[in-house]
Amino acid sequence: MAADGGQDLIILTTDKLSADSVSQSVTCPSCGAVSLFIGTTRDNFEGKKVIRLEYEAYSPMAESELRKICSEIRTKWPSVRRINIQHRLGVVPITEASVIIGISSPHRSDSLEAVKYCINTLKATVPIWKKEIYESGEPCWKENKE
Amino acid sequence: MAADGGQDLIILTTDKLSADSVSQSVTCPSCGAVSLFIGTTRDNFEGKKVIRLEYEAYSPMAESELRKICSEIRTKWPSVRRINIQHRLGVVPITEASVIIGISSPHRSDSLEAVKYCINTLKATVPIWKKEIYESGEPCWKENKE
Amino acid sequence: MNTEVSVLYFAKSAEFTGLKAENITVPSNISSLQLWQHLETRHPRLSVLRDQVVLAVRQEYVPLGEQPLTLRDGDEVAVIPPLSGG
Amino acid sequence: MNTEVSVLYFAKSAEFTGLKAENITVPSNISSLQLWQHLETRHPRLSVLRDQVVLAVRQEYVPLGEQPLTLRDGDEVAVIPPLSGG
Repeated sequence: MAADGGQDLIILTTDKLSADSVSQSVTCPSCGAVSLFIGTTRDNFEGKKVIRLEYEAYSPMAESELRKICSEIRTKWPSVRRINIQHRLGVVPITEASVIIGISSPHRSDSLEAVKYCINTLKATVPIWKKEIYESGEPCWKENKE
Repeated sequence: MAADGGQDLIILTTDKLSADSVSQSVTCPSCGAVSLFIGTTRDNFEGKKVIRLEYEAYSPMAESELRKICSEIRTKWPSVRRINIQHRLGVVPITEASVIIGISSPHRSDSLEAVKYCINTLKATVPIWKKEIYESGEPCWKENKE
Repeated sequence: MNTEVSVLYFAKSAEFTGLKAENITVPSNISSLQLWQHLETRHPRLSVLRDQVVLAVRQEYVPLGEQPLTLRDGDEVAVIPPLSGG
Repeated sequence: MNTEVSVLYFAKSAEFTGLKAENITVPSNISSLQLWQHLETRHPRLSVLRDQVVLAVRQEYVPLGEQPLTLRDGDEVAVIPPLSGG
């Protein structure tokens, strides 16, 4: 697992996220497949206009929960090569990415399934919170439902 | 379907593909999720060192089959917003992308499932062929198995 | 025996307490539910979160319930409202 | 009645025929298997593809078999070896 650990890249940052940078960091010569999931900020919620999101994290625990997810992925899909999970914190403007997950594997089905597992588990277990700021009305802390 | 058609972008090109350009072209303010699949060139096949790939397409029919896939996706996942399918033709060096598929949707499960369906169907139905060039030995036209 | 732990508040719980963090003194052998009740006594507005919240002790999740915690000086306890990352 | 169609060769089939495209004259009412046999007669090396190949007529796939095609002058027929896109 120590060797694999070096292939797991976890970044929590207030900087803008880049799909190219995630895809490049997980691409490797022995991999035929890179799957990416990008969560972006939506402009509406139940008819209210969202003007921006603000994310807050319990950062050391969020990193530790993300490492657990990486380790679960490597158990479930041993062929997975590189994992890069980036989550933006602080203010995220509309249409910008709040999260990007990139996973590479020699064959496509592993990275596709692993990315789906990763975003579902991230939403369920990683201590990060999102507040929606509306054009009018009180801001609202969201809750992941699924 | 005419209105949806405008949201389907299909590109066959000999230029280098970019994950950022695909992700940007499918991001929209009403979408919370963008899923990307990137097929890259692997450096080995059954122990032989691959030095590059060459892709050839029956281009007008490939575009028409890709449009059929887009239309099937919109039937199966009506919430899908934008679809961008880019396939590179000609020489593709190792680790560069041969195909990038980007799909956006308000919620994540639709775009994740649609991307998986898209790459699986593309490999089964779109008239494109790949020749692997090895460091030593005869080049080989590949066949998609799955 | 009492011990001093550091409590972190996130999201709604930080708004309800007006605090990001504080040190409190509690019995070192205590259930997670009793610990939560200590916090509610200090910050009555937290009570609306009771059915939704979990704690994290030393960065591991602990649901509110009867199982005993063994707290040591300087332990980090966090109040974890429903998650909304991603 | 005969008709002139344009035949396109891709991948392995282009290597076997040494051609990307050619015009050939065939009966306008013909099965896809008979059309393939015409192509095999012109280019005997194609025969190794017989169990793997399909045709595309006017850019729609047609498996090799008995169903009749109705070919018109200038129709595009393509030889489609096993696909390997993606």
